[in-house]
Amino acid sequence: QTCTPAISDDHLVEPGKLMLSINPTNPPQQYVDDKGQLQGLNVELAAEVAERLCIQIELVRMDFPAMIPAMNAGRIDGLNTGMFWNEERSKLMYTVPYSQQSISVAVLPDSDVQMAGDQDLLGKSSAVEVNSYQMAWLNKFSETAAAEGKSAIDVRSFPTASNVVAALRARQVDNAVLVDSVARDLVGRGQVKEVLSGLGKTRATLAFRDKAVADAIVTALNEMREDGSYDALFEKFSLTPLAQDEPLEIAGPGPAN
Amino acid sequence: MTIFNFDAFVNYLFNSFLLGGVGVTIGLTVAAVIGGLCLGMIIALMRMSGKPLLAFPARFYIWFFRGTPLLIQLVVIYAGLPLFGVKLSVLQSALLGLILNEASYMAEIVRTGFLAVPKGQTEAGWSLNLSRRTIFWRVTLPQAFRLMVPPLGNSINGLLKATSLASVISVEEIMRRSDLLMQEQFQVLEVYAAATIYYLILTSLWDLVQARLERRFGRSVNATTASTTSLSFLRR
Amino acid sequence: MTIFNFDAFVNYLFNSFLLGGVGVTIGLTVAAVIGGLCLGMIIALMRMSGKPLLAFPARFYIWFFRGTPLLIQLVVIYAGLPLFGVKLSVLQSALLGLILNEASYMAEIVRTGFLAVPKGQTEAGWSLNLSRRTIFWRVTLPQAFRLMVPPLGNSINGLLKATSLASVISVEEIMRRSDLLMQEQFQVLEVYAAATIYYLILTSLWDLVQARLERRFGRSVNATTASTTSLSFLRR
Amino acid sequence: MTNSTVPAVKLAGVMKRFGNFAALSDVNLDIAAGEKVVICGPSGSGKSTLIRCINHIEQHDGGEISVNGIRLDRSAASVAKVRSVTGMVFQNFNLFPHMTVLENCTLAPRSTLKLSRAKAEAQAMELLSKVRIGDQARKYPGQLSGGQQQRAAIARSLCMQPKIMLFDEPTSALDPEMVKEVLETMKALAGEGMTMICVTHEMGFAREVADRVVFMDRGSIMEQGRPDAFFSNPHTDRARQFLSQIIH
Amino acid sequence: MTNSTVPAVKLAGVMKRFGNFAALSDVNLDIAAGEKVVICGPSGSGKSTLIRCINHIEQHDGGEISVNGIRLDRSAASVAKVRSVTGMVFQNFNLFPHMTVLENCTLAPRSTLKLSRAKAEAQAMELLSKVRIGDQARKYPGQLSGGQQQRAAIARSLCMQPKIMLFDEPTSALDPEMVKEVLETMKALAGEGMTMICVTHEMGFAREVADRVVFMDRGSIMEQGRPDAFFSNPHTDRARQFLSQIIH
Ligand SMILES: Nc1ncnc2c1ncn2[C@@H]1O[C@H](COP(=O)(O)OP(=O)(O)OP(=O)(O)O)[C@@H](O)[C@H]1O
Ligand SMILES: Nc1ncnc2c1ncn2[C@@H]1O[C@H](COP(=O)(O)OP(=O)(O)OP(=O)(O)O)[C@@H](O)[C@H]1O
Ligand SMILES: [Mg+2]
Ligand SMILES: [Mg+2]
Repeated sequence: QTCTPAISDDHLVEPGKLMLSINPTNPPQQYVDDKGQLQGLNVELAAEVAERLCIQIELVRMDFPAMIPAMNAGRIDGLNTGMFWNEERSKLMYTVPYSQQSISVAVLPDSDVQMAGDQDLLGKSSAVEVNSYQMAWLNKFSETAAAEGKSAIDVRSFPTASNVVAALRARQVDNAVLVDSVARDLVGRGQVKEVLSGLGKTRATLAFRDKAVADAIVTALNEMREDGSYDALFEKFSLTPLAQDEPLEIAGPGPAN
Repeated sequence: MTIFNFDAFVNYLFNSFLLGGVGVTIGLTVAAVIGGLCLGMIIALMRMSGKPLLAFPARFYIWFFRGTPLLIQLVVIYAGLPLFGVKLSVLQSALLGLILNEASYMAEIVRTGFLAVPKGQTEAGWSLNLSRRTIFWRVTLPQAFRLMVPPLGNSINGLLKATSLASVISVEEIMRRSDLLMQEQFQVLEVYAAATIYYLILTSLWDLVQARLERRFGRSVNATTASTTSLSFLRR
Repeated sequence: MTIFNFDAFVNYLFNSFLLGGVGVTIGLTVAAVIGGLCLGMIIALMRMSGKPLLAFPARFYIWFFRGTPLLIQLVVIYAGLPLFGVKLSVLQSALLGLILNEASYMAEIVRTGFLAVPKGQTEAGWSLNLSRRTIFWRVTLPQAFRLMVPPLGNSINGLLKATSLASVISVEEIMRRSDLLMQEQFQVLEVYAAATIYYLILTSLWDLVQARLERRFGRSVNATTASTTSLSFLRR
Repeated sequence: MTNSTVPAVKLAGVMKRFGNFAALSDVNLDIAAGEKVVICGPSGSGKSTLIRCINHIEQHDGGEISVNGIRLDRSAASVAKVRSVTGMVFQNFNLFPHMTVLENCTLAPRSTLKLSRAKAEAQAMELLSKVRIGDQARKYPGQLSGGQQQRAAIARSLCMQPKIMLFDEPTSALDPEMVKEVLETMKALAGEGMTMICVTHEMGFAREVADRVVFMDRGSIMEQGRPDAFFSNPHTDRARQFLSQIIH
Repeated sequence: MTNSTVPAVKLAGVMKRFGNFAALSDVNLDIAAGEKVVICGPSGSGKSTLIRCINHIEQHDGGEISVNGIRLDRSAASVAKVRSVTGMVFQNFNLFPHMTVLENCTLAPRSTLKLSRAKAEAQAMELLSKVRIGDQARKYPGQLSGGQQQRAAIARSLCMQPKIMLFDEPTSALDPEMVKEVLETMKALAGEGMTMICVTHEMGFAREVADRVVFMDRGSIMEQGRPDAFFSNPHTDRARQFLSQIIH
C-alpha cells in the first residue's frame, strides 16, 4: 500500500480499521443480495470513503438496539445504518448528515384510495417499520392530531420493511408508511402504489464516537461532492443527496465531555 | 459518557408506556399458558390413546408446531391466512399463534407427567365404579400434575420472553416497548435494566406460584417419596 | 400478484447464504445444549446438595438467568462486559450467553430427573464400595437421564429457534438470514417457507436422536414400567 | 352349589389372552352368594387375571361371565352394574396418594352414588372405625403403615356397599406383623355373610374362613375342594408340589 | 464370644437419631467371625438402622462401631475399608435397572477393585451359577422374577468378596414360592462359614441357620439367645407378644 491512513490508530477501536455498524434491512440504502453480500448506497459510500481515507472499513452487521452499547463498549467506531438525524442524537455522538429522506404513503396497487394530504392518514391504520424515522414522525403527527381533538392514527409497527409489506398485502392495515426510497423501489416492482410523498423531510446521518474520525469522513465526503461522485452515487440508487446549499459537516454539538 | 445513568433507569422503571407493556406480556403469557395447557392436554391424550387415528395427528401436530419457529407461525397466521380469506386481528393472531405453539410443548410435558402415574390408580378408580371423567380429573390428573410443575416453570419462563416475538405482528410488549423507548436517548442499558427488573418480578411471582403448587400437589406424596428418592449420592 | 411463488421458494431453499445460516444455527444449538447441560448439571447438583452455601447460589443463578431475557443477556455480555475490561468476540459472546441462559433451564430439567431416581440405588452403590464418581456417572445419571430426555427435547427445539436472538449481536443464523434475504424481493412467505423446511429437518433429526435415547435409556426400565404405568384411563 | 338363588359369580368357558399368550383358558366357576372362595396357585397361573376379569378390569376374550345375574357383555351399562356390586382390594392398596383416607373413602360414594358430603363422610367414618383406623381418617396414605393402608383400602371398597368382595393378595406386600391385622379385618367381614373371592397364600386364613379352595395352574383351574381336604390330600401332583413349596 | 480373634462386628453404646427421634439408643453387640446372627423385632424397632449403620449407609451419632477391627471414624478411608469387607442385600434388591445382571455384578469389581473385564466377568459368572441364575446373566433385572432378582443381588455383593454379609429382610418383598429359593441360597452361603447378619422374620431360617437371635424393640436390643431358647422361651413380655403376632 502506498498511501498513509488519514486516521491514526489511537482514534480507532481496532488498529488500522474503521468499524461501522450496519443493519442491512433497508433497501436500497442497505440490504443483502441473495448471496448474503452487503449492497446499497451506504455500502458503496463506505467503500468510496475507505479508498479516499486509505483505511479499511469493516461493516459490522447487527440489530439496532445493540449499536449504541457496542459503540460505548468500544466495539465499533460509528454507525452507518441510515439513521435519521435529530437534536438528541447529535448530543450523543458526532453526527454527519449526508442525505435527505422523506416519507411516502403506499397502498395496494388495486386500491382506489386517494390522499390529498397527511390529514387523510387520520383515523386509518398504518404499518410502519419499528425504530424508524417514519414511525417517530407518524406517532408525533398522530399525537398532535389527537390533542387537537381529531382522530388518531392506528400505528402498527413491524421489525422490517418486509413485514410491513406483508401486513399491507394481507390487508391487515389500510396503508404502509415507508421511507421514500423503499416506497419507490416497491412501486418499481409493482407491489404498491404511492398515494402520498414528500412528508416529514429529514436528513439521514452517519454517527461516530471520535471527532477525528468524523472530521476525516467530512473531508472525504466533501471531496466526493467536489468531484461529483457524491451526486452520482445518489443518482445510481435514486436517492436524494443533501441540497447544494447544505454543508456536509458535523451537525450539532457532539458528546458533552 | 456515563456508563450507567441511574436516574434514567429509575425513570424508565416507572414509565407508564413500559408498564403497559408489562400488562401485554402478562396477558399474552397467561392466555398462552392456559390455552396451551388445555390444547396440549388434549393432544397428549390423543398421542397416548394407543389409537393410531388419534395418535398420528397428535404426533404430527407436535412435530410441526414444535419444529417451526413461533415467529414464522405468527407471520403466517397474521399475514398469510388473510390471503385465504381468514383475517384475524393482531391480538387474535398473537393468541392463536402462541397457543398453537405452546400446546406442542405442553403436550410433551403433560405426557411425561401422565407416564409417571401408576396404572393401579386407574384400576382402583374402575373398581370403585368411578366415571372416566372422575378418574381423569380427580385421580390421575392431580398426580400427573406434580411432575408437570417444574417443566411448566421452564415453559412459563420461556414464554414470558417468547411473547416478544409477537412484535413481528406489531404487538408491543415489554421488549418491543423497551426498543422504542431507547430510540430517544439511546440509554440502552438503562432501559434494559428496567425491563430486566420487570421480568424478574414476573418470574419471581411465578416462583411463588410454583412453590405453592409443588407443596399442594407434592403434599401427600412427599411423605413417602422424600424418603425413597433423594440426591444423597452427593454425600458419602 | 401471486400468493405463493413456488419457484422463488425452491430458489431460497437451495440458497447458499441461507444454508450457511443452518450451519450457524446447528453450531450454536449444539454448543449451547452441551455447555448448558454440563453447567446446568453442576448447578442442579449444587441446588440439591442440601448445603445452603452451595444451594443458595444455585437457586439465585436459576432465578436470575431463567428470569431475564436472553436478548438482554447477550447485549450485556457483548456490550456491557467490555466496560469492565472483558472483551469477548461476537461468537464467544453468543456462546457464553446461550450457555449461561440454557444452563438455568437445564438445571431444572436435571433436578427433575434426579428426583425420580430412588435413594436405594445410591445406597446400593455405597454398599458396593463404589466411588462417589462412579455412583454418579454409572448409576444415578443414566437413570435420571431417562426422564430428562422429553424435556430436553422441548429445550432443544426451543433453542433451535432461540439462537435467532443472537442476531442482536450480529450472529446471522437461519432466521436472521431469512429476514435479510426477504428485503430484496419482499417474498416473505416464500423465504419463511424455506426456513421452515430447514427447521423441520433439524427437529426431525433431533426426534430421531430422541427416539434412540428413549430406547437406549428406557431399554431395561420399560420391561417393568411399561406394565405398571399407563394411560389406560382412556378406555373404560 | 347349595344355594338356589342366582349365583354371585358365574364363569363359563372364560378365555383371556395377552397377545399370543393364554392367561386363562376355559375357566368354569360358580360361586354362590355368601360363599368364601380362596384362589391359590403358582405365580403366573392366572389368579389375578381371573379376579380382574370378574371386575372387568381385564376384558375376557371368550366365554361368559355373569355377576349377580348381570352378564358382562362389553356394554358400559353392564360394566357399571357389575362394578356397582363388586369391590376390589389390590396387593398394593392403590389408595389415592393425594387424598386423605377420608377423601379416598368418600370420592366414589359422592361422585358415583351422588351421596351428600355429610352422608358420605358419616358412612366412611363408620366403616373406618369398623376396620379400626377411625383415628387415621384425616391422614394421607403415605403417613400410614402398610397394614393401615390396606385396611383403608378395604374400607374404601366397603363404602360402595358391594355384595361381592374381590381380594388380590391383600397381605403379600405387608410386613409380617401387619398381615395379622388385615386378616382379622377380612375374617370379620366374612363373618357378616359377604361373598368373598380372595387370592392369597395365607393358608391359615384359608383353613379358617374359606368354604372352598380353588387351585389354578397355567390359566386353568386344576382342582378345588374344601380347605381341609385340599391341604391334607391334594389330588394333583402340581398342587402337591406347590403346597410343599409354600409351607416351609 | 467364643472366638479369640478380632470380632467381625463390635458395637459399643451406639446411638442414632433422626431429628429428635432416637432410632438406636445404646446398642451393644459383638459378633464373632463366622457367626450367623438373625435380628428380629417389630416394625420401626431400628433393625434396618442397625445394620445400615454397620455399613455406614447411616452414620451413627454416638458410640463406637468397629468392623473387622476397623473403627468407623467418619473418615473416607475407614468407610471405604469397612465397605470393602461387608456386603449388603436390600429388601428391594436395588439392582441397577439399566444394566444387565452381569453388568450389575461386574461394575464394582471393575471400577473399585480394578479387575479386568474378563476376570470380573469370569468371577461373576461363577457366582451367578452358584446362586443358580447363570443363564440369566445377560438379562435386565426387570425381566427377572423377584426371587431371581434377589439372588442376582446376592451374587453382586459376593463379587466384592466380602467377609461379612448384611441382609435386610431379603425375602419380604418376594412371592411365597420365591422365598424358598432365596433362603436356600442364603443357607448355602452360611454353610461356607461367612459371617452373616440378617434381619428377617423367617423363623424357619432362623432356627435352622442362626447361631443367635437378637430381638430389638424401640431402638434397643431387648434380649438375645440361641434360636431354640428364644423361640420356645422368650424372657421378655415384648418378645413373647411379638412372637405370637408373627406366627399365625
Ligand atoms: N397386561 C399383561 N400383558 C401381558 N401379559 C400379562 C399381562 N398381565 C398378565 N400377563 C401374563 O399373564 C399370566 C398370568 O398373570 P397373572 O397376573 O394373572 O398371574 P398370577 O397368578 O396373579 O401371578 P402372581 O402370583 O405372580 O400374581 C402371566 O404369565 C403374566 O405374565
Ligand atoms: N431417614 C429417616 N428419617 C427419619 N426417621 C427415620 C429414617 N429412617 C428410619 N427412621 C425411623 O427410625 C425408626 C427405625 O427405623 P428402621 O427402619 O430401622 O426400623 P425397622 O426395625 O427396620 O422397621 P421395619 O421392620 O419396618 O423395616 C422408625 O421409627 C423410622 O420411622
Ligand atoms: Mg397376581
Ligand atoms: Mg427395616
